[in-house]
Amino acid sequence: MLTQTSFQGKLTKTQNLFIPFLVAGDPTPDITVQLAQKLQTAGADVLELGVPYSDPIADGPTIQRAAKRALESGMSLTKAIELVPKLRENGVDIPIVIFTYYNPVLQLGHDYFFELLEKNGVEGVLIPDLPYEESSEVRELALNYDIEYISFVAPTSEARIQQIAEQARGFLYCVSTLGVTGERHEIAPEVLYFIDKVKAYSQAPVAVGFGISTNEHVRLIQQHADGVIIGSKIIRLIEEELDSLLTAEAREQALERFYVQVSDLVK
Amino acid sequence: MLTQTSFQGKLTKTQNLFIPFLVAGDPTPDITVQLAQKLQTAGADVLELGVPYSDPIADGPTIQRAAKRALESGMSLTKAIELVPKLRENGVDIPIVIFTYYNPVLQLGHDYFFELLEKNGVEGVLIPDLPYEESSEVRELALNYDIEYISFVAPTSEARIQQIAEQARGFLYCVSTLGVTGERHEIAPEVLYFIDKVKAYSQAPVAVGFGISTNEHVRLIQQHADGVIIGSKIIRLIEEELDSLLTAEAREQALERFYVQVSDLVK
Amino acid sequence: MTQVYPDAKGRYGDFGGKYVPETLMAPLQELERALDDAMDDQHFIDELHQVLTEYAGRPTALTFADKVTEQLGGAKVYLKREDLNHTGAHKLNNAIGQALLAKRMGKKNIIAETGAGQHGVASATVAAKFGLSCKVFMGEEDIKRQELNVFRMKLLGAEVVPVSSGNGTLKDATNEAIRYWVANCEDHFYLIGSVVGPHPYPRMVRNFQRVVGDESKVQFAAAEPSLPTRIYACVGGGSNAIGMFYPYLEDDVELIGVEAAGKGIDTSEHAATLSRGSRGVIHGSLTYLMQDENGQITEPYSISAGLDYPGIGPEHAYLFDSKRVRYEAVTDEEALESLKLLTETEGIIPAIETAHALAQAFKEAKHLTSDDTILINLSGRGDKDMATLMNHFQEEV
Amino acid sequence: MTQVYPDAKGRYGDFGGKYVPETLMAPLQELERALDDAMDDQHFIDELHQVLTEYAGRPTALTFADKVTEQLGGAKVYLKREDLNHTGAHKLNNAIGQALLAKRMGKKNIIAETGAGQHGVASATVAAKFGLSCKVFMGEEDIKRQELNVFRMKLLGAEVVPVSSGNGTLKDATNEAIRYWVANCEDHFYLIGSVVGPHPYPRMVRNFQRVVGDESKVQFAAAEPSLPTRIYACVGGGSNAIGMFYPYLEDDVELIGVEAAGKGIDTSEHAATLSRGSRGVIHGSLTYLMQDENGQITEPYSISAGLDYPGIGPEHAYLFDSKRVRYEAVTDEEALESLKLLTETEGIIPAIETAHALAQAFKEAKHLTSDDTILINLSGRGDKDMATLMNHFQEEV
Ligand SMILES: Cc1ncc(COP(=O)(O)O)c(C=O)c1O
Ligand SMILES: Cc1ncc(COP(=O)(O)O)c(C=O)c1O
Repeated sequence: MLTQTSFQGKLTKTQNLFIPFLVAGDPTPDITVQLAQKLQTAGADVLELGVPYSDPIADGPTIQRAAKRALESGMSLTKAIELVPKLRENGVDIPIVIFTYYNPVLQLGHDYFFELLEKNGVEGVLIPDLPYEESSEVRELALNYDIEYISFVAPTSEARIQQIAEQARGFLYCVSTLGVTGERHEIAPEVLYFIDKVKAYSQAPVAVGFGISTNEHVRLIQQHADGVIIGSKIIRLIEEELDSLLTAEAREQALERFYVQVSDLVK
Repeated sequence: MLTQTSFQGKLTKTQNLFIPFLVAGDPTPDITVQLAQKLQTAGADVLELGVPYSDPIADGPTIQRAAKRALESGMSLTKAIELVPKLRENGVDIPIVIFTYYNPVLQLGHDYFFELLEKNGVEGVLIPDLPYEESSEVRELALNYDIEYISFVAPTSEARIQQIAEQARGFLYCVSTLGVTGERHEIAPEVLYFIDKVKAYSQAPVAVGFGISTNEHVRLIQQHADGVIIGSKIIRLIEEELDSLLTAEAREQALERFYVQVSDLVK
Repeated sequence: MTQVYPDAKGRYGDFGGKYVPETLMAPLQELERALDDAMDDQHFIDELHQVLTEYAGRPTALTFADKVTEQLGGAKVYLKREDLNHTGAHKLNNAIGQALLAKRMGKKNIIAETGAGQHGVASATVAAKFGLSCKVFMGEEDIKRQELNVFRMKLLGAEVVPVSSGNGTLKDATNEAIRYWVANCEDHFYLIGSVVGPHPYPRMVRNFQRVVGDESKVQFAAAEPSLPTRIYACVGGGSNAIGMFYPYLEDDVELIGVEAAGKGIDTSEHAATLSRGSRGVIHGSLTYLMQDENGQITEPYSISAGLDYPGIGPEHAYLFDSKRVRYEAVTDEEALESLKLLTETEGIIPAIETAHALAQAFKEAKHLTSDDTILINLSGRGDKDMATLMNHFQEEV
Repeated sequence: MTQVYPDAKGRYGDFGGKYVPETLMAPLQELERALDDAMDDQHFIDELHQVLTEYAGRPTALTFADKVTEQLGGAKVYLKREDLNHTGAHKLNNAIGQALLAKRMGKKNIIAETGAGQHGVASATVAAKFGLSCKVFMGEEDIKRQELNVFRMKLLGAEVVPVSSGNGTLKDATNEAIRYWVANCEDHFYLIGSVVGPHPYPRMVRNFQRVVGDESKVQFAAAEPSLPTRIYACVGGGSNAIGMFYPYLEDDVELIGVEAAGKGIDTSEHAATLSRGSRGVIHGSLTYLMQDENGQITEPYSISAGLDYPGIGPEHAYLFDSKRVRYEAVTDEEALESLKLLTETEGIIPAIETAHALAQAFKEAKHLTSDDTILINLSGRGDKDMATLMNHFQEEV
């Protein structure tokens, strides 16, 4: 029953969404652009562009490592946002969601942050450590700027699921298991039950993240949810090609292998 | 005014007494005998024969070292007493006073200790950590065995000087300065004043010990007291010759040098 | 004032709040309910009081430092002796409170972060005493530097989890503890060591530490005719300071929090969060912190491991902005000098953290009169710092 | 019984007395007069009480060890928490008393002997607090083994005098302290660290340590309907034990002193003076001691430096002979095991000395019923023993 179009009308699909995650600047800004192109070609519907942070409390070791590489390449919140026009220039036209911890946003200032997002054509924003109760000002600004503020629900959200789901915009980020980001072996039956419950309340497409790392996971989740968010697995694929990606002559082939792997994952 | 003859009549002199101190077994029992001979020849009136002890709280570093050497040579209280007949055999016929800490005496038992002293012809005993108040039983036994129990007085004895001095037997050991045994540079005027005070009370000859290490000391002290006890200085002279004393060929000459030094000290 | 904050959202003025992943919102609400319930239950209060008295050894003494007073020639100096608390610092007060709460909530496992190991030891201690399992997250660098406390925690039966992320120090250990909690919040209790973290932690820890100030008020009244002129405490996260200050907030007493200026607040090596930091979010709370122009949190520096934290409790941020508390910063050198002074004059070797409070207090006491009295929170003993002190003083002594 | 000894000559039955060089007789008499005078002076008693309360943090807690009790399944176990005393052991009680007396006698300098450094630290502490100069005699071997405590004493402003005579351990340090005292008795006060030495030291130290037993009696009465069934304390020189036992001597309470059996009392490496020693004189007092057949004092052994003493206080010798106190011996291994048990169950790391008392108490508690209560004197904390414990437990934990 999802009727809402979103991301300034750019997301027209509301099912079988594939939402991959990249850390901007991992391992360099240029390579991020090239990886994003591949992801779009492999069928990505929305790109989650992560801003590296010194203290990423919601992230597991894989994304921590990516953030470290990106910070070393000089990335920041401003630069990550300013990477979006570069992505556009290079043909990435799916909606882009900036994933950032709250502190860098606070340093820019809420208004300036949204101005930047708007100016650079960002369609959405996702702040993992800004829960519903702390986000009213940011959500309001997001509405004003017509930028989707993505909310999270978790298995522990319980009574709050309904409240959050009903106000969800863009898509609803459903944290499939307790814990931080990272690959998981199994998807427990409670997860599917939890997804069903969330879907019952949500106006927006329900995308499931945290731990999705195989094609089987993807297929199973897509039967219950409207989309999958894949983060750590994508980072792991990049890590496998890290040396090649950083070598001019080897890069093309590495990108190609990355593309094949991602395609297999979501086929 | 000293009229008392003592040490079973063997000490007939009551002035200008020279009482040297040796540690039995330092560095070997045989050498102790030879050193004693030399001391007698150099004019010793009484020999103070020290028993080495593990915990000699009244002794300074020089006598501690001697005790250590003697313990290493296997010396004990019993063996020290049994050295006396050896001394007699070798012509040492001046009175001999056993100097021992109290604990070894206690282990032998008072009675057995005095039997041993008597059997081996020891004329006196001196226990530095058995003050007047703790010594009544030992003093009584000493009287019974006709062995002189030597008492100490110290500058701090004050009111007790009279009590101790009046009961003194053999000679009264007058501790010239505060502190443990060891050589001193100067003899302070208070010391002479103290000696005079002790002499006024004492029935027995007053011998002064602790720190006497030069001929000048000896002469000065002899003007006030009846005798000098020389310990650490004698040990130092032995230490100077230690290697020679322990070498069969060099021993005779070393003993001769020792004799000359001692003679100079008390000339 | 004591009623005014934190508000229902855990705000001290602008500061505080709950900046945490969605997963933790429910556990935080559960904690808040359990805490309110416990603090309303006389049985819980009695049990807490009993453990503090019969196990931790409270009340800790109030000592008149006559020799320091004489030496400084100014105000009369009093010391609140948290060094005499079991395990040697104020940290245990809070650990006991939270462990009792964990037990009451039916949580059998506690997790904790630690820098120098003081809070880790306190947590391992209460875990042993109350029969809870205990995991202590500790940066790999800190593990190397604090071998003795690591061993102590293990001897107490705790598991020490090495954290290699970031720089491998306290901030990273805290991040990792939060991550572990996110994944295991259903049966784990996160025992935070200072008045930091998301609501209700800053309030809870303050309430478990206010026993320091409450006791001192009674003891001081028995010793002197009026309240202290000034009260000093060092500030890392801020728990010993708020514990001491809180009961005096509405009184006419000057309160001074002392941060670590490290090698100087004009160098890049310090931990003077209020003196030199700016607003931001760290470990779930809006407060002051040390960060670069991009909002990346920077690594602080202090010779004292317990003050070496880039953030500060949100209540202190509020008290700073509202000017109710004055905050000063003291360098490594100044702290060590005061440590030596206290040791030589009073026979008390304080923790290096504590020595920061001493340094500021001694500086100011000289300029006060003998009608003035000052009270210093002696937050902990220096035994844990012997290796550092030996390095520093070996030639001198 | 409490009136019966020591008699005027400082005798406990056959034991005690003053086996010292003549030079020390007068200083000992002076001390005795000053002590009697002080103990009769309410002003002195009040000052002593005030320092114990406001500086040392007394009374120390009485802790019901519920978890150990449960684990042992026998008698209820209570702990008298001398580990919470300032500087971490009962030693300070005596050091405070003697330092106040020294001050009263106008002596500006104190000397002390130390083995592990605990009494040295206590002496250096009171010297700092009361403005006295302090020389601590310490064996060269011990100085090497106890680097940290040596530094602590120096930081407190004391001079640590290395003693190379004998084996360079406690017995030799004591000899050297006595020698120094002989030479400097006019303006120096010798602050002995246990109930050993010539009269009036054993009586004086006992009287300064009985606060432990006196406090415990009041505290225990508040916790339990009747006196403890048994009371345990470890015995080195015997000060913590006599401090605890003395107020109970005329009560119907079984008293157990626990010596160090080292590697076993049937080996040559132990410090079980009463279990294996014989009568003799050591450090001015007639008592039991460890010696060879020639009356030479032998070197004891224990993993615990504070029990590693070849003699024992004369009052213990008397209580042993009269069978009023039962003395047991506990090995290194047994002590360490009990240390671990207490640490893991109660969150209290005791000194290794103390662990000897724990081991015997735990052994016996199992065979008592829940109607029985036992009281253990927790004489000190284990912080000082961390290096030893690390060596021993590193692989296990
Ligand atoms: C003795 C002592 N004082 C102070 C602190 C600083 O913490 P807080 O600011 O929370 O009191 C610590 C932290 O370890 C500490 O050990
Ligand atoms: C903690 C502790 N307990 C016991 C002792 C043994 O001494 P005493 O037998 O005099 O109590 C010591 C000595 O250092 C000690 O430090």
